[in-house]
Amino acid sequence: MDFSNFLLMQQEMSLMAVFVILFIYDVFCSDKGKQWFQPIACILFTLHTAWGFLPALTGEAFGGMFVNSDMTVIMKNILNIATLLVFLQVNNWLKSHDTVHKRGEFFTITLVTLLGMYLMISAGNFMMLYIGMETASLPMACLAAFNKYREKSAEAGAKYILISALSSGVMLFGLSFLYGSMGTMYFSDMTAQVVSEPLMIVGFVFFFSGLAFKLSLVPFHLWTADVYEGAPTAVTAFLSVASKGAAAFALMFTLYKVFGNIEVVWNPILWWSSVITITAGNLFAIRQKDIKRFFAFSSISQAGYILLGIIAGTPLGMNATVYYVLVYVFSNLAAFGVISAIENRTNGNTLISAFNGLYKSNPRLSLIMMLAVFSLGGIPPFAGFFSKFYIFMAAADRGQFLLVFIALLNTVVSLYYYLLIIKAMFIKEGDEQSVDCFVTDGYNKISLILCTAGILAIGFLSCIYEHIGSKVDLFNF
Amino acid sequence: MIKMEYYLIVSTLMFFIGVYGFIARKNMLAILISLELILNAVEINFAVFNRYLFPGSMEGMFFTLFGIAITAAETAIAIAIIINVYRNIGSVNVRKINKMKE
Amino acid sequence: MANLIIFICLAIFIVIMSLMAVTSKKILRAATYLLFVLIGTAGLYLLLNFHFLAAVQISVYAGGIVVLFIFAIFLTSNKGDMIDNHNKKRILYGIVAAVAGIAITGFALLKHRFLNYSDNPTIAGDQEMNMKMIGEALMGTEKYQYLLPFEILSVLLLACIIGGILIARKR
Amino acid sequence: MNILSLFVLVPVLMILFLFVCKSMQQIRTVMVSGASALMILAVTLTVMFLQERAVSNAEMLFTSSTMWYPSLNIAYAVGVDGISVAMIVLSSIIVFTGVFSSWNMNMAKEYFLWYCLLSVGVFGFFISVDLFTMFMFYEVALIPMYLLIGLWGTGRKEYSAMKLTLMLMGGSAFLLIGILGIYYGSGHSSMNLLEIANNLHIPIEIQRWVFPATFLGFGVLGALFPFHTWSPDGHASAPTAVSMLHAGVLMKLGGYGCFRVAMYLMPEAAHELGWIFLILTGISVVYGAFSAVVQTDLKYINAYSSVSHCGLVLFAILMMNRTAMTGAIMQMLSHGLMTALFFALIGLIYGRTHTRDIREMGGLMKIMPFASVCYVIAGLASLGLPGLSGFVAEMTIFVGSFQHADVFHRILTIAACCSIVITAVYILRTVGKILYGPVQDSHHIGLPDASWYEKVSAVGLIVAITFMGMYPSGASELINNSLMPIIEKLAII
Amino acid sequence: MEYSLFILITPFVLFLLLGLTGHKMKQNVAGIIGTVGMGFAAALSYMVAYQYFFVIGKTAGVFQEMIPVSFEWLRFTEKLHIDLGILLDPISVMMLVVITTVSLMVHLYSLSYMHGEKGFQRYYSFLSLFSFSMLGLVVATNIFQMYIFWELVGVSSYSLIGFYYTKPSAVAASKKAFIVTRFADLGFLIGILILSYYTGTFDFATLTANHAESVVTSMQGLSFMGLSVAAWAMALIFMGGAGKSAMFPLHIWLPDAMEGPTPVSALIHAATMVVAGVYLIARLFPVYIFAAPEVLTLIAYIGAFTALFAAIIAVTQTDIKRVLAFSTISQIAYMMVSLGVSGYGGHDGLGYMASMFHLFTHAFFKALLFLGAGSVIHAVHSNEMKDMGRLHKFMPVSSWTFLIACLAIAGIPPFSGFFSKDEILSAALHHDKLIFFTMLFVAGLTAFYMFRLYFNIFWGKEKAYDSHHKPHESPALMTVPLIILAIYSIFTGFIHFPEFISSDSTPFAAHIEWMHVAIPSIVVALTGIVIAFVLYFKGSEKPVQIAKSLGGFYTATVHKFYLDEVWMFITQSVIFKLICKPIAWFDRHIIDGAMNGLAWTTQKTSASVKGLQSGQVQLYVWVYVIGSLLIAALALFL
Repeated sequence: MDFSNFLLMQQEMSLMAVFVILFIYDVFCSDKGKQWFQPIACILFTLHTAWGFLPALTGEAFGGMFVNSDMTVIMKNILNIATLLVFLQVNNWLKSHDTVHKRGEFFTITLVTLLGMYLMISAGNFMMLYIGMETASLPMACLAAFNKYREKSAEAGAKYILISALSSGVMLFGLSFLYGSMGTMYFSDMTAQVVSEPLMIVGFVFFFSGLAFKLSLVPFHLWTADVYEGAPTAVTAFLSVASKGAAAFALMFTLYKVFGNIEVVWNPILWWSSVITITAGNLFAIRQKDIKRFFAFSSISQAGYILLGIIAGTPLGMNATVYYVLVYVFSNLAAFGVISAIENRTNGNTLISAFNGLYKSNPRLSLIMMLAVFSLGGIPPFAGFFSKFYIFMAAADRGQFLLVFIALLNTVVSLYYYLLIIKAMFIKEGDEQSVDCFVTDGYNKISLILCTAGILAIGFLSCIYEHIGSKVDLFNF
Repeated sequence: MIKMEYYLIVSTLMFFIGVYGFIARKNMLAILISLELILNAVEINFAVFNRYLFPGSMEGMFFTLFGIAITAAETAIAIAIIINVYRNIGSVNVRKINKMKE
Repeated sequence: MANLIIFICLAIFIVIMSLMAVTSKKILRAATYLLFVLIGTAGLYLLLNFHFLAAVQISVYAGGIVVLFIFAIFLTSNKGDMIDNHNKKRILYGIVAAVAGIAITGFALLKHRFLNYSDNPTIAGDQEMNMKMIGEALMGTEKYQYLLPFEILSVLLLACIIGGILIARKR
Repeated sequence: MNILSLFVLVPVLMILFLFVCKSMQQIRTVMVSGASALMILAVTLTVMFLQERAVSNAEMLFTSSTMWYPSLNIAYAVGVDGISVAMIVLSSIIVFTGVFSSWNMNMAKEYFLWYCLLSVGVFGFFISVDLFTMFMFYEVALIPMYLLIGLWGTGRKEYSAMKLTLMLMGGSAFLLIGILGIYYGSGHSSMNLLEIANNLHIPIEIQRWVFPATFLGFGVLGALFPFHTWSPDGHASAPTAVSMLHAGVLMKLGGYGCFRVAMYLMPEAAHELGWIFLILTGISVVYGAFSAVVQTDLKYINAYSSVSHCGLVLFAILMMNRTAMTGAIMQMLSHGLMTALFFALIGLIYGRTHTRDIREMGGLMKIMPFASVCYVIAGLASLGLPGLSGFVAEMTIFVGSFQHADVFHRILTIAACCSIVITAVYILRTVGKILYGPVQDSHHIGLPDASWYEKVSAVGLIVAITFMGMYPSGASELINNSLMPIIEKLAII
Repeated sequence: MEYSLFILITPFVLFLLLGLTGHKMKQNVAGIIGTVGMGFAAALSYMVAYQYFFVIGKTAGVFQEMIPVSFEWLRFTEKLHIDLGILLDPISVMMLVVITTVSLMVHLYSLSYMHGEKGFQRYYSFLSLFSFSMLGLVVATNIFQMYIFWELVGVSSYSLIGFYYTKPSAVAASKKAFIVTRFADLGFLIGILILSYYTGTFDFATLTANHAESVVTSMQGLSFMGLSVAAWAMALIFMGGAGKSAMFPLHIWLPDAMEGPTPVSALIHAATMVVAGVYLIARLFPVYIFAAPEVLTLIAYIGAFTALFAAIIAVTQTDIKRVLAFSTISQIAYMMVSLGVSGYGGHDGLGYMASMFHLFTHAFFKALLFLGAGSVIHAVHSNEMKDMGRLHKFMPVSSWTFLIACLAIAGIPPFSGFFSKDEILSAALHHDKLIFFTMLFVAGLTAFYMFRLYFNIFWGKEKAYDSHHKPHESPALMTVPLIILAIYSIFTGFIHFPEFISSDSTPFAAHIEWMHVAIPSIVVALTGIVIAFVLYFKGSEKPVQIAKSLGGFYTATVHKFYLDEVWMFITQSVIFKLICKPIAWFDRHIIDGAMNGLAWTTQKTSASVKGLQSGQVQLYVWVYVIGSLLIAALALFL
């Protein structure tokens, strides 16, 4: 036993430390002391996030089961940022009567899911990947059902756990095939052995479906809308960025590291699922009345765009994908920050009509929402434009012009429904259903300010993109 | 001697019987039972492959081992959530959790 | 030869019990059939010389999960739900999915040329898998050793406990 | 700091200042001083450009390039030639006059915020020589349109705003794929236009699909048939200054882009496939004019007229000779100015009569003589009266196009010439209906004539139109000299 | 002679001055400024003419072309550029004189005629604009400069016809005038394009030099649809000229143009602008005769037909200005015919000279006729003959001057019309007998309808005039121009025109062919006058009876042979209803519909797939399983 292996898991360790502190605090603190839970959690997590930016050891641990590289550090940092933003947004919701006594659980469980995501990214072995995924999704089901007295939330939890369990079953089935044909679960050992044989293809497809489920690609996406709608907004936000981001990263790593040999197999699969995902996401999004559900479909189509970067299978593609997820984190969380602020105000009403005339009542919120929506739609000068452009560049680099073109046409459709939100906020007049003027709580404000800054700045600060690009060196595809 | 394929046939059958059950049953607990079949089938696979093809290491066996543990955790949470659903809507009929759609 | 006969019996038993578990109208019976399947599976593990696995299978599955099921069934007992009226359309859907799945995976599995295992001594041999080896593998940090998953699993289980309590407790 | 960057910086500063503005007075001060600053900058730039031109024979002047995304070869690269200078001057004039035309907006702060953002895009587009920044500014210019129309528009504003935005965005989808095609076709080593044009070569197989995509992409904004239908609805619903800016400048982005990107970088394909677009633009020219004849809404008339006139721009660009291209750019200037004037006046009239239906108006000459006279002047400019800008532009186009060696092109030119008659028909019809004759609606009697700020806007534009019409060689030479590089490229093939 | 530039600059400055600041001036001030300015321009023109013809005179027996001013205005290509300049040659100098003279008269006349009208200043500024444009047109050094000013005169004509902009008929007339001429100008433009494409120049001098060598050589052997390209080009250019000069069938705008103030009709629609077409052909005459002689024949026939056609219509019109308008058409057609039958060089170029001669004389007597008619209208406030009669005793000066003009136009010696018309007829006689007899007949008709007009206005039956508003002679400001113009009408015929103007600028001797031409024409003219006298002097019922006996023909003539209706049908029903409307419909429903259809399809698809998202976990799972199996199958088997 060589415990020095754990030194490599710098971020995981610090995350566990935060988890343990919060858990103990939650268990042993009096009810009165718990009102400090939120600031403590936020501060601790901020420290953890900052810690992640420090130089990290890189290399393999546990015999290759765990891999830490500069790239994974960046990815984890992105997830940290996402989680931090989500933590900042939950204060108002957790203070509500239903949830006030279980806010500790929210933070601890979220941290465990985050740990799972770390492991998905850093996995060097399918067992690790599988356990990471389960760690990320089982507690997530609890989070989805967090508002347990709300029917929708309970339903979301049930749907999530059932489908996620089936998905992990199918994925395991696939993994067993892969194991059967190669005799190992270590990425590095598998790389050379992967060939285009029926069993491996079937195994790969089943495995892919597991990640595709988390990434909500068509046809594995059907849970997304229901769960996003039903889950508490903060959880939806977390699901939509962190869970999705981690799945994208994991998919990218496995595809590049393990299945590089059978690109001919996964390339068309990704090609089609990207096209169908973007299109289907858009088509469904058009008709939505509920804003969370709307963002669910929007995030499905965003996942399709992410695939564009993955499909490139080049350092450029990886760079663009990571960058895309980073921008997506800020844009989507800005949107969800606004949604959760409004949801708290309207007592859980998340219909788009609640946003009518928002500009008149809450100009700042509406402006942030607009930034978010424009960024998601890929409108310059906001960050989303840059990330979309680069992801298209990455795909075009591999000659995927047709794919890029289809995606581009879809951006027009997506712009249509994003503009519907803008229309609701700016053009439509408010009525008794819509939200009145209110003040957002301080934590949420911070998160929204951070998101706004991110949306505005990330595109212009080319150093971010270049920094990510400079870390793609370890690319072994 | 038992051929490995025999085991695989059994596990495959069990897996898809589980899939069938998942799709056809109405009671959420019955669905969970089908899920157990699915996971159980997968675990058999790992064990069989390990034993027959790669006896040198114990990867498959450990996969099965951890799989069983995770399955247990999953079942526990699923049951908790199902009970929670039952509390909310007074039923464990899966077709009744369709408040959100379209 | 004896192994084969035992295997065939077990296999038929498992498949039939699985079928019963997913078709039986009474949920409690389904749980019982599941128990039989799980025990049968333990039998398979024994046949494969995974004794430890068989033990875990029985203790965790049969001892833990099925009991959990039975509790849950009683907790959610509701007249209408206990009897599962089958919906013809859903059954058709299920059969289609299952048959297609069996066809495709069966094709892939049977088509595949697995490594030659005829000279594998561990299949027939009855060497007991050494508990020490298992223990070391579980606690080691080298390749083919599983300390990390084990630790993570512990965290996962802790989280599941927190989550389970969170969902299940009354307040 | 490069003088060109100031064109982007000034509107950005205006945006920042607007944020802190409290009263209408302050907003107006910011806008007027900002717009004046832009005008002064534009004039300064012209003077500097002419001086510099005399001593330098570089293709573009005031170039500067700062690497932005080194790994993607994206740079913030600026530079201007005579054509861009002309466009910048046009934009500054229209931005300036637009401010006066929107003197009394409600929610003025927000309105001007978007207005400034639009200006950022427009100026940025014209100064850019990097494909990426060019595209970025292009889209920056498009999006404010949605809110400007949706919020401050009239009529079916939401529908029109949505339609306009989506169609233009659809165009930019083509454009983006075209840009990617150019970048990768030329060996993904540079996004710089000049670099690609001079040192790199795009294989003809790639050009064959990139050229149509790019041309179409910009063409949508240039109201290329059959992708022009956003224009009537969009213009009809837009508030005055937005129509001015949109028809006056934004549609020019299309022509300029076709010219600068599609033709310049892909001359081979332009030769090979130009005829397809030539036919489409030829249709635009005549079709737009015919459609305008039966419209009854002033803005629709003008929008279709823009389709026709902008069609002429693209038409001339595709003729691929120096004179025709000079004409095309001059037509952009001319159309920009006069259509802005038109929209300014239509806004003025609509603001008073609350109708744009020509059947409900009449005899306005008596009621608001100043506005009416301006309208007549705009009309005359539009139908190509010598001495006003339209004439010189159109004649340059016709003469230039007719110099084409191919009979087919010359016949098309003749067909395009026919539009000037139809233009006369609808202009005179409109003028006759609304300005002349007896007063149609007694409520209109006693309506006030243009107020001072509206006069500033109209007079400014008229002066520009007349200046260009009287002294065309200034504009012509400014443009003509800068066409050498592209003409050479086109001629080599 | 650089000062000739001021002939152009003066009216332009006047236009700007009156246009921009006029509304702040008093009416009289504006009028006087305009008139004085025009007088200055006229004086300059006379000076130029004097200097050109008598001081500089001939070099080597030829009047040389002079280009005192010229600068490049807009460069198209190396070879093609629009220059603005002043070209002085016999015809342009002559035109300068004509234009400034008539314009000055009209300015003067209008001071009184338009007095008190709203928009008086505007009127003067437009008059100045017109004068400027017309002067610019005639001195054009190149064809494109001519086109520029051609358009400008079109616009000034438009503005002046529509001067009474509150009157719908005036607005319609101005619109019609502009659009019809614009349509013709399209031909002109295309002609220019073709011509310049082949010859590489716009310059008149280059085009016409050496028997139009540049045109002939550059277009040698080229033909398009069976006609030589040169013929196409020149025919198209003629189309432009025909539009401005109101040749059949593009004449329809001119009668309507009479909606403008009468002095405007005198200046623009009688004396100057309408002859621009003739001037254009004359300008390019060498090109026509050497490169496209067949077009000249066409011109001759169209001219002859128009002359006859217009004269017949003129006989039946009752609006006095319309009579004059048709008369103008007919007379311009004379000039066209004359050009059409002309040869080149020396006496062969008689037609050319005659055309210019007639243009010159016609300008004065037609202006006089219009101004006289204006005087009458001013007096009785009506255009209709039926409202007039016996005015001679009320307004003798008008009557006498009108009579002089009528005699001049009828071609009675020694009035100016006789001389010019006589030359035309003799040119026609030597070229084409059919044309000659047609024109002779038209001469008779001319005499008839002019005297019909004269008798009807000034003689015939006295009408019941309003007792408070008895017709009275116009003030001196109006009669003085009449008298001046009458003097011109009497004496200009004696100018020995061939001395100054000829097709190749070489003077030649022309004499009146008494036997074959002069006597017959005088006889015919007198016949016409006598018939008119018999029918109208006393105001008998005979004309009505004759009209009845003619039946349908008469009605058709009154309705101007229904050409207006035909045009109306073409523009309204064919172009508007059958082209524009369908195009607009197509645009809204098909093109736009397709765009909306895309959106609609997306929406519908969206609506139709929503069922997939059923909310049923089991269906989700089913899709999940089937989806992954499908992907696997596709990956396996494809």
